[in-house]
Amino acid sequence: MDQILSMAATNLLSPIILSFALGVAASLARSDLNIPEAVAKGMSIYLLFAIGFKGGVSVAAHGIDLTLGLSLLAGIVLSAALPLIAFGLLKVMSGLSRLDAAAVAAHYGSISIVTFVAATSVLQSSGISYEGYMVAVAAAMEAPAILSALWLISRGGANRRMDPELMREILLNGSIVLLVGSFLIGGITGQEGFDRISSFIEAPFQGVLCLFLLDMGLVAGRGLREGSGVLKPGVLTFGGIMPLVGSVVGLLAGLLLGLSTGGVALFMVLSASASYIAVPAAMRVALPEANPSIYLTLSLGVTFPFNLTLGIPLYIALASALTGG
Amino acid sequence: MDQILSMAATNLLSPIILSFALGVAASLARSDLNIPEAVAKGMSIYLLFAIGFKGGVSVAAHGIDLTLGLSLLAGIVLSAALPLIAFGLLKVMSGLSRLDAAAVAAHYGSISIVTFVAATSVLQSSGISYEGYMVAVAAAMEAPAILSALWLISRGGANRRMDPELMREILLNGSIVLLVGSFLIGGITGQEGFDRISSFIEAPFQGVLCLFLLDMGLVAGRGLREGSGVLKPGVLTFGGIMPLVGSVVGLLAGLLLGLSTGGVALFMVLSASASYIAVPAAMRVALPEANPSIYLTLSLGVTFPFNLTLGIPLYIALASALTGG
Amino acid sequence: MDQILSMAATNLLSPIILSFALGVAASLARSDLNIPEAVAKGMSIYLLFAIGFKGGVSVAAHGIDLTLGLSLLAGIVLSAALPLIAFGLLKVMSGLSRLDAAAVAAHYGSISIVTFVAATSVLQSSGISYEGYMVAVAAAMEAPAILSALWLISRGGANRRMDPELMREILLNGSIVLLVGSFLIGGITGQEGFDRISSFIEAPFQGVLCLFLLDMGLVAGRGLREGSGVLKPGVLTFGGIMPLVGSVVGLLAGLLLGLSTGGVALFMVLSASASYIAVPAAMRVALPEANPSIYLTLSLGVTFPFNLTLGIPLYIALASALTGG
Amino acid sequence: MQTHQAKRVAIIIEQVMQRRLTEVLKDAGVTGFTILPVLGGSGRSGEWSREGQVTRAGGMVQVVCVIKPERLDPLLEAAFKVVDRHIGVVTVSDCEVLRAERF
Amino acid sequence: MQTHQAKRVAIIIEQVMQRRLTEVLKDAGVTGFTILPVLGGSGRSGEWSREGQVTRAGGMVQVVCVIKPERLDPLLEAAFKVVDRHIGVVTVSDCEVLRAERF
Amino acid sequence: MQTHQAKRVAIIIEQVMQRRLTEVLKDAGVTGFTILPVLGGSGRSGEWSREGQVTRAGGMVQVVCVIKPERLDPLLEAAFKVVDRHIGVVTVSDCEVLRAERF
Ligand SMILES: Nc1ncnc2c1ncn2[C@@H]1O[C@H](COP(=O)(O)O)[C@@H](O)[C@H]1O
Ligand SMILES: Nc1ncnc2c1ncn2[C@@H]1O[C@H](COP(=O)(O)O)[C@@H](O)[C@H]1O
Ligand SMILES: Nc1ncnc2c1ncn2[C@@H]1O[C@H](COP(=O)(O)O)[C@@H](O)[C@H]1O
Ligand code: NA
Ligand code: NA
Ligand code: NA
Repeated sequence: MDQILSMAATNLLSPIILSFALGVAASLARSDLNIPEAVAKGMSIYLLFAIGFKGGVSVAAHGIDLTLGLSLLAGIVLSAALPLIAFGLLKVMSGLSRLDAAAVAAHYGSISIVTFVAATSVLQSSGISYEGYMVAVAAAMEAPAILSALWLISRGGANRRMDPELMREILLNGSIVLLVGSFLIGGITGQEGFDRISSFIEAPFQGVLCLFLLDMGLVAGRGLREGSGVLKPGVLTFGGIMPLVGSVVGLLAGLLLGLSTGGVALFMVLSASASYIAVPAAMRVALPEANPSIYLTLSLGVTFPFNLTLGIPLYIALASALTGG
Repeated sequence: MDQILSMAATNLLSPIILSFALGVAASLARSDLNIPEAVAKGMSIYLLFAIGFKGGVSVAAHGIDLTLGLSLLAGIVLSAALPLIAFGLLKVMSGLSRLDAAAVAAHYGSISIVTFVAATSVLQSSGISYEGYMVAVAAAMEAPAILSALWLISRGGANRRMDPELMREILLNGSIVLLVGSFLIGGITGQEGFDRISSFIEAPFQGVLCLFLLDMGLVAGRGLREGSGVLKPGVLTFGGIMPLVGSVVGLLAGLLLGLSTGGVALFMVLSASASYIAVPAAMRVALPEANPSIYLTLSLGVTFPFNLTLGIPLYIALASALTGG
Repeated sequence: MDQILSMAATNLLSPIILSFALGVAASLARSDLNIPEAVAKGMSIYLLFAIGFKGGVSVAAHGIDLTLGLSLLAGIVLSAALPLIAFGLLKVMSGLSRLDAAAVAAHYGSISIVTFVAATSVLQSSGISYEGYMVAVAAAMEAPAILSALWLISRGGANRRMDPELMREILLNGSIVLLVGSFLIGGITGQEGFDRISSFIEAPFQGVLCLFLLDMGLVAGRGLREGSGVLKPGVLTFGGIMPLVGSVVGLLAGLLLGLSTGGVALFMVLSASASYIAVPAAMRVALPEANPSIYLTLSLGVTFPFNLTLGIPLYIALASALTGG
Repeated sequence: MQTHQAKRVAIIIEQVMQRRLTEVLKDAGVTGFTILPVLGGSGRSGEWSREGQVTRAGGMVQVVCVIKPERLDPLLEAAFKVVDRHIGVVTVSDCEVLRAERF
Repeated sequence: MQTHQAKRVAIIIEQVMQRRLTEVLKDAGVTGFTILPVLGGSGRSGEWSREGQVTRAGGMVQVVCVIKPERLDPLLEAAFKVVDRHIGVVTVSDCEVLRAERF
Repeated sequence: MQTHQAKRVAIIIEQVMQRRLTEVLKDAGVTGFTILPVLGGSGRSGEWSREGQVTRAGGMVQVVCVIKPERLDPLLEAAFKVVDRHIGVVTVSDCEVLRAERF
């Protein structure tokens, strides 16, 4: 417990969390501080490329084993299963319509890559190692949740189009392609490739993450300011409970797979986090009647900060305790 | 004198000044070289974040003392007082209308953060240290000048709205918030935070500054090409004299406060420099009838290059001589 | 031969080529992965600035000699002459109209700076040095080809305006100005300037090049998808043969000038590469009736990948063999 | 100068629907369109802005088609199929064009 | 298809005044608007462009409102209060809209 | 509110031709114009988009002029000289303006 608190405190006072807090504060105070869309996208491309590449290099060093395949499979199953749990919880806890509940549920099955990145950076500064392929697991967990949610809706009798075009868009969305692509590049070029570009993908990484989280804070704060009216207490509570539920499921999966401490922690983080890139876009296409204020505010304004500040240290502490790491 | 000249020569032939000169030349030759707005904004966010953060880290190392508070106070007083001097000078030297004179005066009370950054980089390469909190003084000096200028106008009988909304906008403008915010983050995380992101905020700093000054040169050159007709000789002369007047006032303040050589030099730089971010925006809202070509061309096209090339070495030399530094 | 193959293999599996391949693949698979225009421009500004600056620093170290002047002259002559060869080849090989053939020819006389940059990075990692002023030769070769092409058209009887305004635009286009400007800055500030900003222009260079090539891949892939119908077999073949022809002409020039191995290789690369920045823009102004799909697809979608993957190792191997380097 | 009657249809729609809309327009015989960026806006579904956007769900674009008057109805019907369930605004106005042979 | 008469008001105004303008529009009962970016322009106050802009004073935006004809006058009066002392252009044109129930 | 009849001319043209067009417009007595960005489009010369653009040849912009009706013809003739050989679309529509003294 002490360890959790101290890690949480260190985490809360790290530059990346404080940058996020600065963004939220600026936004709530209605400062005109803002980061141009192109710059935000540029930073996210950088982060995805760097994290994917590093994962690939690490796999090149440690080799491919059965656990890699099983972890990918587990990620896909979790991503598909978590929306069902989330949907059930929402039905019980919130007064959301079937449609809104399904849309929210899709977000919680999928993942937030920035939460993942932040967690890897806490792991790194705590000296805890993790399986390099976890970044591939992250990519694998982006999409299945969307299909689950659409299935939930169609089960409800609604005639939901799941055209092949949408399927293609979901599976080939930019962040998945970049993550998987740079993972493969890292895997192919290995240590030699890493040496050539490490001063690009390692050195400025933490700093770029700070500025990116500043932007996330600005966006989350804006969402909170405008969307706070939309979130009923039941929904709000869900935004804090679901990550915990997800993390427990992820914990079990990680332990069953026999992952390292860091790997288990990252499985928890992935399961606990909620998408804010791939899923909202898919929902706008497939379930346009679902209210985006609800799922975006919940994902970006509630669950993301929760994981970033309290969740990550908690998950790492739990994983450490249970893996004896 | 020799020292000034040699420092001025070194300064003039540094990559950052030459980059600025390249921008001016390209723009005067009507090359289509240009830097996208989003990239320019991205670089300015980077520079503000880095300079604020470093200032905070330095304060964390040296502790807070009374001089910090007094310096902030002095900065606020200077920012409020300098427009009065500028306004007086303009009334004597130029044929500008009351309105245009007040708008110009506001710019000279406020500060140019890029001039400040360029000065810190000259100090650093000359091995002269300075108080880390000077970046907070810079932030404190951004806004008061605007209020002075509006007061000058309202004294003149005009019914100028100073709505609370404008007040909020001025005090919470993006660059102030980012500067103060990153200063606080640096102060909180201290050396440990610095170690985590130093390869982001230190290593590429000078290079980003080069490209940013290239852009400033392009914009200043464009302003000179289009605005040169607007600036009468009296106004032009003001653009070269006011920095000197401001720097002397800053010098006195710095000496009275008992700052280090670098601190005195930076106080001179702040007092000598003219705003090109916060003040023009406020003027467009509050004094829309004032001609922006005059104040922007003067601030960006005359005073900024003057300070960058001649002013900074001169101020540093004076500060060195008078503090025995 | 073995050496060529092994160098080609190393080259093909380098992060920069794989990033390009990722871009092409993503684009052909119609992923929505994309890099904002402002970010792409920002990266190209960075690359031009860095490569120009490094070239200037290297000239400052080695001094100016007669070969520099002769190389510039040779570059200009080559740039002007290659379109004539290209035009002749196109007349024989393709059924393109006079206008389209001239427009394509202009591209092959001019150069692709990214191909040049990629080649310098292969040289560097192979430990082969080259004359720093080759970057100035690259700048000198951008424009003459355009004039040749317009002369070809006017010879054909068409009344083509070559207004002085267009001339100015061509000679002062952003990439030439930035390349020459940063070359001069590097030359003036020399090693001292380099030390100040080397961690900006050296460390992240390879990484930025990766992301830039990712973007080039995305654009090339899109061009191939849309423009593939436009390119008849004859034209396609030209896109693979002309680089070889150009490289042989460049080889002779480099040997005649008595350049180092790296210098000869770069002369080959410049002659073999086709413009995708300056020339297309000039063609849209001067020859709007020429079909941009043809020249852009050929330059970006055929010749650029050809040089990047096979051309560069081949040219370096040939240059090594013939200079005994 | 000689100008010709035409209709200008402007459709403000979510970016995620852009490709679907333009495909449908092409199927309806539209030979040209232009996409304009949108910075932000406000409507029944609330206010939004492109600033610092980190999700791909939020942005909108404006698709503008200039067409011969007789082509208006098929275009509107095609467009309606896409915008129907989605947020967005469709406006039609009269205009005149130079170089009518291009449409 | 069934369309309805409406008015399209386009206001080109400095970015620093954007929030003030949209607040006033909302107060005047406008339920929706769209903000379009502007790259540059020229007028009595000279020429400007967004390229490499380092100051926040210079940019402009275009605010577009589609409204029922009867709402035009209150809108124009509200907008006028904001643009009055400022540079900018206000144009009104006729248009037709699909899905009039949204306005 | 008091409004005045005017014409709104919108010219979609390649970015490389922008300066040439605005110079010609100024020569024809146009006192103001606004440049709007264009993200992409499609026409007889194919489809294009601004995404990740690495060449300076491809982009387009939209130049909008609001003018007094009597100035329309000289403007169109001037514009035509520039767009003639180039791709692009010129549309003219009626509108009303506030503050007519500005035009
Ligand atoms: N009356 C209107 N005039 C102009 N744009 C509108 C209007 N109503 C809605 N919009 C645009 O359409 C988007 C979605 O509108 P809505 O479906 O009402 O939420 C808004 O964000 C605006 O960009
Ligand atoms: N006649 C016009 N047509 C289109 N836009 C205009 C016109 N006049 C002014 N503008 C726009 O409004 C801005 C300010 O105009 P002004 O107040 O005349 O300086 C210009 O920079 C243009 O963007
Ligand atoms: N009918 C149209 N409506 C709107 N924009 C068009 C139309 N036709 C062409 N355009 C625009 O003009 C550009 C060039 O058209 P084109 O000359 O037909 O290739 C296209 O890329 C579009 O941006
Ligand atoms: Na999850
Ligand atoms: Na000052
Ligand atoms: Na060539």
